[in-house]
Amino acid sequence: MKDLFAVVMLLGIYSLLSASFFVAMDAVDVAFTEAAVGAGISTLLMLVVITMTGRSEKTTRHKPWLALLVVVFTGGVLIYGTFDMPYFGIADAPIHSHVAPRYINESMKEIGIPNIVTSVLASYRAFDTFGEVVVIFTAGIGVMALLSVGRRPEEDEKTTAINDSMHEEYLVIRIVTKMLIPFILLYALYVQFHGDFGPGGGFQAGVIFAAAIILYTMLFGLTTARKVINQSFIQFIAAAGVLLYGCVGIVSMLNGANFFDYNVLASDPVAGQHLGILLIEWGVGCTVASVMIMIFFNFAGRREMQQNNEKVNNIEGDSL
Amino acid sequence: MIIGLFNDWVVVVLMMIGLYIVIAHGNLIKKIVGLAIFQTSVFILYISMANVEGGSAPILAEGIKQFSNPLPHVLILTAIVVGVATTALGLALVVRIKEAYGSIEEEDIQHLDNKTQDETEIQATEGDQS
Amino acid sequence: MDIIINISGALFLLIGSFLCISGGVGLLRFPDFYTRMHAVGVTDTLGAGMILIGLMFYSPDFLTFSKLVIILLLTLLIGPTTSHVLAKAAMHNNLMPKLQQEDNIKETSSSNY
Amino acid sequence: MFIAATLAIFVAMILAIIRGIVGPTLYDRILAVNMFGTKTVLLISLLGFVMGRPEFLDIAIVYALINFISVIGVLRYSDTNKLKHTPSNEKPLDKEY
Repeated sequence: MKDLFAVVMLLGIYSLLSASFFVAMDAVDVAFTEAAVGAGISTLLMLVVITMTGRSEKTTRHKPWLALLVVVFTGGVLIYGTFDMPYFGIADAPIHSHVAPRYINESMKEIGIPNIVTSVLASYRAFDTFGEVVVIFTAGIGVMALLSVGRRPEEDEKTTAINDSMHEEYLVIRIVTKMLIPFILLYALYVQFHGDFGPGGGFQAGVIFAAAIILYTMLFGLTTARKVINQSFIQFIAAAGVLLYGCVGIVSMLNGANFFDYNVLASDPVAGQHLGILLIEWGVGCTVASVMIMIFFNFAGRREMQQNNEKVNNIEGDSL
Repeated sequence: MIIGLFNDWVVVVLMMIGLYIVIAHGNLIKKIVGLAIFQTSVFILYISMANVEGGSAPILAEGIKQFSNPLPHVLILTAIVVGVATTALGLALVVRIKEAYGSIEEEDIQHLDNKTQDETEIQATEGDQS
Repeated sequence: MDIIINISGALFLLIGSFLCISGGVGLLRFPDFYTRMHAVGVTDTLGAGMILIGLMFYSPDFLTFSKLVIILLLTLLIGPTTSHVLAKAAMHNNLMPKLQQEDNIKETSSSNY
Repeated sequence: MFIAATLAIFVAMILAIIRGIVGPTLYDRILAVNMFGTKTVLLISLLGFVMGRPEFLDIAIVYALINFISVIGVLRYSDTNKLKHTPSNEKPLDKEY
């Protein structure tokens, strides 16, 4: 497949397929995240990068036969390894009989929310999710360090020229997205607070929120989007999300329980758990949304800078 | 026998496809796509292990007794989001490599590296002689 | 009463799935991009609408019914818009529709594809 | 009854995948992705009813949105050099994608 566009689109189909596989496997939350993140954000990021780095790739392969040999050998060893794994779907496989029953049976009594995945994610395993939110935060900072572009004021009349030309290009789409974006944002908030009872939660809500903003940036141009949500505000929100997450832990510590134990947050433990999970989901949602928006803004800003440089070279080329 | 282990074989095949793409293809973006395939195959392994025949999604509702195991779902939930964060970083690096080397094919990058290496050596030797 | 609901629901599902398959076949059989686009655009939205209405008959409580209504409105809004944008972008990138049968007319220059 | 509908959707998805792989021009592939997206939305809602868990409909809504956004993204970035103001001296996208 020489054309990288086709590769990225087939990757989109592939992650859509894997998300529907997760639905068939009763993994509802995972399908949610894979659909929103896998098919949405990563395909868009790859598209932006491909417009920057060229669309076709050389088809020279490095010693394909040796690679094939290595791959087939490791594959054979792995398949040999799977023979003593338990059959698919047996109820008394070792994985189901030791740890899981405790969470399935007691989570309703201890935490009181039906969605066991969110209860494990947010309160039994809150410390790991905290570490994971910090990982997302550092990824955002890393991309910002690599790709951040200094804002030069005199660029604006060039980019506004592009925005006007985009106007008559995408008239219909702009009107439809104007109708659609508020509902996407509303749906993101629904997913955020519906995490306890059905599939949903901080991660998925943040990604859907970011997808709405990215849709806006694609169609209305980066400068208008930057005017709507300026860069420093997003960075503040990202940091505030992680701070909120950490503070919930410290507050429960100050009240005498250990680091992420929410029982002490409110009068009776179950209400404390509800409050703690709500706040943590809010922190996670803020961080994920702002980091994804920051990443996309940096990529698009870089691309715009490259296009401006190209145009400047063209003008110099013509004028010589 | 066949049906029982079919999922694991699918996982292994996908993993090997991802590995082959990373090894054989020169284009950096193709390598990132290969890594993405490798990553989803690991997710499929975890989720197919967590599934219980006849069990339903791990959301407590009346009249449903058998649930599939929620713990691998939590693991994969965080893994997907971290995976996207690392892919974003990888793509940022690819953009910078393209700007620095002008191409994202592995051979061109190595070629340019070797060339700059030889030049620095030559300058070093001239420096010693003079 | 519920027999009527079941029968009408089944009827809608049947029509919807038939439309989806015809869309798929149209996608493969038609010679040129724009004809394929036409086939998919029409059957996609209508087939999806039919199946969703069929599902509405079987939905147990009001919550699922309202979610199905939301999905129906969304597909009705999104389907035609994406087809419109697709055709506009294709036309913009000078992908000319194949106007006459090229294979039996040999001398026409192949410039239009 | 649901099983018949899910099988029909599966057949339509396989046809879409074939067009996605074979499709000569880039826009055939975008069309295949678009059709595949709408079919997965239907498949998820049908699966929700087959398995008796109506929460799946949340995922179907997200699917419809994400499918819309990715098709818009592909189209927005596939014809970028049309937006340049100066008459771009490099030739437009080569004919065969």
